[in-house]
Amino acid sequence: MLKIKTADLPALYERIAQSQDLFLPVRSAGQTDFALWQKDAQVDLDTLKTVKSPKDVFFPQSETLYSCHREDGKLSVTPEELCDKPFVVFGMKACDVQGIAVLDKVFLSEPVDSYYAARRTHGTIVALACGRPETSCFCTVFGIDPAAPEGDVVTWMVDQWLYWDAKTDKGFALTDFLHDLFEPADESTVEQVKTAIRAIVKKLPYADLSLEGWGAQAADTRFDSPIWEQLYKPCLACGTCTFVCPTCQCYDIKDYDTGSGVQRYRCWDSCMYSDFTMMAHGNNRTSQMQRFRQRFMHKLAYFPANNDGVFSCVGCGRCVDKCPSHLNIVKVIKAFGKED
Amino acid sequence: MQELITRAKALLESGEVQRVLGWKQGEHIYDPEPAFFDSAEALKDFVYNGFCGANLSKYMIEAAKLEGKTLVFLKPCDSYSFVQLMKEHRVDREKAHIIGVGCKGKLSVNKIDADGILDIQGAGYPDCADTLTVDTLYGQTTVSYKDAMLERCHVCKGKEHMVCDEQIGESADTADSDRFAQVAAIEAMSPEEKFAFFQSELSKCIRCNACRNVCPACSCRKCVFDSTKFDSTQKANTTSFEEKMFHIIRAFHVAGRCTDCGECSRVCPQGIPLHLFNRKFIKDINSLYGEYQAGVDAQAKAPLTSFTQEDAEPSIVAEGGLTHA
Amino acid sequence: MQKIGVFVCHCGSNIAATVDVKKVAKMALKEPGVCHAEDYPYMCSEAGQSRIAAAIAEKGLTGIVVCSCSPRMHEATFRKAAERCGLNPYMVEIANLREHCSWIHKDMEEATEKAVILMRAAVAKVHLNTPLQAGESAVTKRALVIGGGIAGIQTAIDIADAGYKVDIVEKTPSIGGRMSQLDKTFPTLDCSACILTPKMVEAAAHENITIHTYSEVEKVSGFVGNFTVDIRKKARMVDMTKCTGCGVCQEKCPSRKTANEFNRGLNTRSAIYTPFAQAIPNVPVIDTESCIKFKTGKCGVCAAVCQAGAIDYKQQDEIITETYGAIVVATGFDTIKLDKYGEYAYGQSKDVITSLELERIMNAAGPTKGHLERLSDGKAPKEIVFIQCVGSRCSDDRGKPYCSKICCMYTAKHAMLIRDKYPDVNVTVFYIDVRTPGKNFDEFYRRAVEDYGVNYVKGQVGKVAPQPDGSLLVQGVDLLDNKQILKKADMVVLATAIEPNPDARKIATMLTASIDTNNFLTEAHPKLRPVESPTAGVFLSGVCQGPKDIPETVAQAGAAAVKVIGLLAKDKLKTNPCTAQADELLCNGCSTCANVCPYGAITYEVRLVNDHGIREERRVASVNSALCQGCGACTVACPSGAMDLQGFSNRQIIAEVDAICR
Amino acid sequence: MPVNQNNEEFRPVIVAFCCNWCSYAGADLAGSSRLSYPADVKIIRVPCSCRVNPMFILRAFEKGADGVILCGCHPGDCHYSTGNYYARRRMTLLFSMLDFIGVENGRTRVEWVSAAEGVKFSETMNSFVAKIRSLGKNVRLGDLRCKN
Repeated sequence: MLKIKTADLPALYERIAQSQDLFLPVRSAGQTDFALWQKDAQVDLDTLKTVKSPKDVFFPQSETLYSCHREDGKLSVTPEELCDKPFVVFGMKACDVQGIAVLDKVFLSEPVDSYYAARRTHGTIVALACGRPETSCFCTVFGIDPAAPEGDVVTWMVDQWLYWDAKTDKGFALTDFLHDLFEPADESTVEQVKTAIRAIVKKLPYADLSLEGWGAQAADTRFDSPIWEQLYKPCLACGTCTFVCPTCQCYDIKDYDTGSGVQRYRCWDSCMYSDFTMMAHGNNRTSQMQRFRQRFMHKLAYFPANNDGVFSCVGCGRCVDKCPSHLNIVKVIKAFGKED
Repeated sequence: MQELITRAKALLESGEVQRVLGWKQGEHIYDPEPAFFDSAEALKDFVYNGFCGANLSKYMIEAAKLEGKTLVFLKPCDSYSFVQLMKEHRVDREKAHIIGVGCKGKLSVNKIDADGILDIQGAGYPDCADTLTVDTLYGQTTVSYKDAMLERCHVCKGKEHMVCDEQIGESADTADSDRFAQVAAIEAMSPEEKFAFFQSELSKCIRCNACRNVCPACSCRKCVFDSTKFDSTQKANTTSFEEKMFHIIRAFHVAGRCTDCGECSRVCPQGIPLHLFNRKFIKDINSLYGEYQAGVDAQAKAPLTSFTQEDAEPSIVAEGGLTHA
Repeated sequence: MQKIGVFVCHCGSNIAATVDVKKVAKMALKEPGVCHAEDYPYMCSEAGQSRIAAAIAEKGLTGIVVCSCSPRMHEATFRKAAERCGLNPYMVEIANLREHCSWIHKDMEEATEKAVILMRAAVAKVHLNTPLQAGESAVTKRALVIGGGIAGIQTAIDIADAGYKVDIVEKTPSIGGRMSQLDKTFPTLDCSACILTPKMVEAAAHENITIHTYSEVEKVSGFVGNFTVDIRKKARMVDMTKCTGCGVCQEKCPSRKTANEFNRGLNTRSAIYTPFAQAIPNVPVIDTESCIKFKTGKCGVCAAVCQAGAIDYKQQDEIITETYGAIVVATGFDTIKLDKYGEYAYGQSKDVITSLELERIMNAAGPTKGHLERLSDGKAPKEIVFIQCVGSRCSDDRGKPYCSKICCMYTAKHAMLIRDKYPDVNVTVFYIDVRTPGKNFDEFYRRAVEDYGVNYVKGQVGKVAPQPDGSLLVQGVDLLDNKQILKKADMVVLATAIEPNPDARKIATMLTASIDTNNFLTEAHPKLRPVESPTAGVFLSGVCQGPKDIPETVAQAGAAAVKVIGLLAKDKLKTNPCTAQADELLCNGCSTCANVCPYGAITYEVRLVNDHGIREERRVASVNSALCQGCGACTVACPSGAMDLQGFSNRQIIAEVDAICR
Repeated sequence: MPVNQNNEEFRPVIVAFCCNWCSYAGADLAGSSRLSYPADVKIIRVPCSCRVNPMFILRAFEKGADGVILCGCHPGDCHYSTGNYYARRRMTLLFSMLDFIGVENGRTRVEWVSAAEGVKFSETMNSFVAKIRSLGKNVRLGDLRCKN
């Protein structure tokens, strides 16, 4: 266990940035999101939840897959170069780290998504334990401990100090690189903090949310429930929940004509959109109820069915905070709970 | 609130209306959701408080396709949107029973700058307090009602309902700032400052389409940005251009139709002040073509579907004739 | 994927001198879908067109791009050529390499580079072209002539003689126009009324001609073959069916102080009046602004003296609505206002007059009964000065930039007539140039100088100063002798510039016909289509198109008539297939498009729509393609892009934009 | 503001939308009168100025245009009676919005050019190109993917 004064963190950022890209929560125009660290960046470790999850460090909202270029009637195809430089993501919370674990199940299973895999190989995750959990948090429901996140390095903020504990080889390597910035620390302080966080978490309004009835079996039992017809009504069919979600992984592949060629890129898509997976004959899911059901059934039934019971919700509560209609996964889970 | 429920029950029970469109109690006081109530029994979850900011007009497009009448509660500012939708033949006035519900300003939970909010006292209707008492996981705090109000309530269009069958509850005109002050402040900037301002705001955009989908004016069956007819179906978030294209065109498409209900800014997950685009057009329209408030009169000629021979030339922009006006 | 052929025209050296046409053709072959490209000296020639035909046949082309002159010139040619080969004519696009490229750029490399881009844009567009079918619309076999001067009368007679109905709408109480105000005509010196009156009578008597005098066109809608026109028949206050034209009312009318418009305000007339003796119809009108009955309610003399009982003070304006297949504009001219020419003392001295006023003075029916006298004191003038180009060929904004064309000849005529009738009167003409192109024109002018001793001075007049003794001091220069001239004159006549009738702009706007900066109506082509307006079905007759003398006017009137007859002889017209179409799946039914449609072509209907399996009743827009003229206003008004324009679709225009910007 | 270092060599991409009835014919007249203007201007023929969708203008900028000009019949002279009046309002608002978000307002222009105004067409294009050259490359409204 090591520690560094929070006042010295800029030196730490600068050191990391000397040799690799550093992504961390940056405040810009009133909102905090993960962004590339730059000298004048306003780093914000106090805001519990960034608007977007840090998933787009590994799975960018848009990324070019390859480019086509036509000259003299001949077509050349240039694949986009894969990420080949190490980088660090600093300040990921427990739920977001678990979000990456969910994405790993999708993108790292065969066939492996090489773009994602390259970023995972080169990225070092420095997780940060939650300081002040929010009303909308319910990560514990999914077995996540916000006081002790997973990650290559785990950190805690205690008073004027950041405690640093490397967990993996990547974490040790990063720690070695930065070693002179740290001083040794006492684990007991961190343990106190963990206890305090866990005490708060217990008091959270959604701490007792029951997932009973969800999981693989829900695919059969809950698909045809009339509750969906009621639940979806306020849904505006926007993609806010999807785009702030740390686990949503659907994307669309499109071509962009740059004038001198075509860039084939992929970008996040939302199953809430009416043009999601649009085909010549129309949509697979013709009504918003179906689209709405899909999103929650996927998180709570289909995904666990295919991934050893792991839910593809991590309880970060972003959708709870951001839905324009105050509709969210908690209300969905509770609505079925009531029915039971 | 009880009065609303009583009236809704009566209308349901008399068969006058088939359903009620209102707001439903959420998990907390600050997260009520728009909801259809089919029975008097269901109305037990009905709620109307300071957090019922959602404009229900747009849901009336779907309601118009249903059998029978729908009772809808519209706040004064929501009623403008309904009139505009009437003008565009998107809602059926005959199939709506409109209760104009009073409003004393709606609240934004985001503006209550507190972590771990559990409950808020003083946000009820009609009894609201000048000061809200906020219980949080980390203790109690207070915030004045005014400071917690949505941006749009500070430029409230007034207490009048533009359309309704009956009215329940008192309203307060909560306007306390100049509707166009923010626009004028940007107009006064240098081009570089303007560009930097919008660049930093729009770069936050995640293309979630919440602003579009909540907007009662953006009620197209299929948005141009989702249609293949314009080759404009980009969803990329790679360059700064697409957000500009999207927000400029969206504002242009609702120019002269936007009632300035402020829903776009309310719902933006990134807190982008999207109303500035619409309000810029409203300001320009007012100064160029005469005062026009969309949603007042369903028969009025809209600014972009009418003209006069003496209209200003587009060169007025380069000549600076539209700034600081 | 289309199979596109690109044909690059040299246009002799017009294009080829500045654009490397071979390179354009070579570059075309690199564009997607282009499977044939060639260049040729004259693509529009028979041989050129047959090369296109051969390529279509051999390569099975589905679309062609012709890189040539403006589509306004030869689009129709190439469309027809394509059609003859079985290719839909709307699969042809033109890249304008001449007017928009080779003629304006000098550097070959630069012009070629641009030509390639224009070619690419056209190829990109044609990729998205779809075959279009022209519809048909019926032709209403009736023509409207706006203006009842010699131009309108001649056009109407010629159309009527061919067997078609014609209506003349004339603003003033009588047909006849400016020509009826003239005394004699050049170069034959025959009496204007003597040759005009028979034409007026012929028009009035013609079974196919209906004359609406004291009437104005109020509103025009529709399109070629099917115009609908509202005509306001102003209240004459005299029943045309009862009036015998005896003239007693005019004699007895106690209100006699109104300026006589026909005599250019040089004398006065009664409140109930016919403008001139030969007026057609010979039915007076009551000028309600001067009439005592209308001003005070007390009078009624005319009604009392009218034995026919034709006076009807309660008459109201009447709007009649007629449909026409063709419209001829013959709105004529007026002289310009001289208030910016203070140096000539017009308006300060009654003896400074315009040439048109001199016509009235010289005319036996005029204010002086045809005696040449000074309007200030009635004395016979001994010294008359004519000043040419007053307001014509003017470089500043006081006058007009163009030559009024008729002034040199009528001044020679005036001078000759005066010298003939009053040999003791000296006549001096100050001129810039004497322009006499025209049959027997120069001979006429030389007679004025050589036989009649008219004193022509090349030079301009700087000032006309009224003198205390009533005479006028004319200060000018003689450019040939290079000396100042100070001349005392009794009368000064200004050859005032002519300008289109002030109503021409209003009429042109109603007809959506274009107008130039001087308010003359624009012809479809200055050389090849001089009597047609660019707006289909609208034709131009007389001075409304540009300054002309009488024979030219009559010739143009006949030409316009031929064009009208050619149109009315058709039973059906092909309509423009480039019309708007609404996509029912995208339409919101909001009516925004209908609000901007100038033709009322968009209506709404509730229709059962199948939207990818979702069947529901929807209110959707429907375009009447016979009414739609293809402006595209609706396409931009439509937020969802449901409304699109065939031939200029959103995707086509975007493809052009992309091709240019890439 | 990024300034183009070599304005001398800067060859802007300029899109000119011209209505078929007046301005396209005006451009033809400029051509037949040999009234030159820079080759940077490329004309797109549209039936009427009211056919021009603001999306076309933004699209041009997206794909690399440095200036966009719209030419139509003079107000009152529209072949379709009213098209240019609608275009005038649309473009005024669009230009105002572009100005509002900090795009240099000289990059867009509307000019009314009749079929008889070849001289005006040529003068307009010369002055517009000069303006765009003075503004330099459009960097505020383009898609970065098109900038290579």
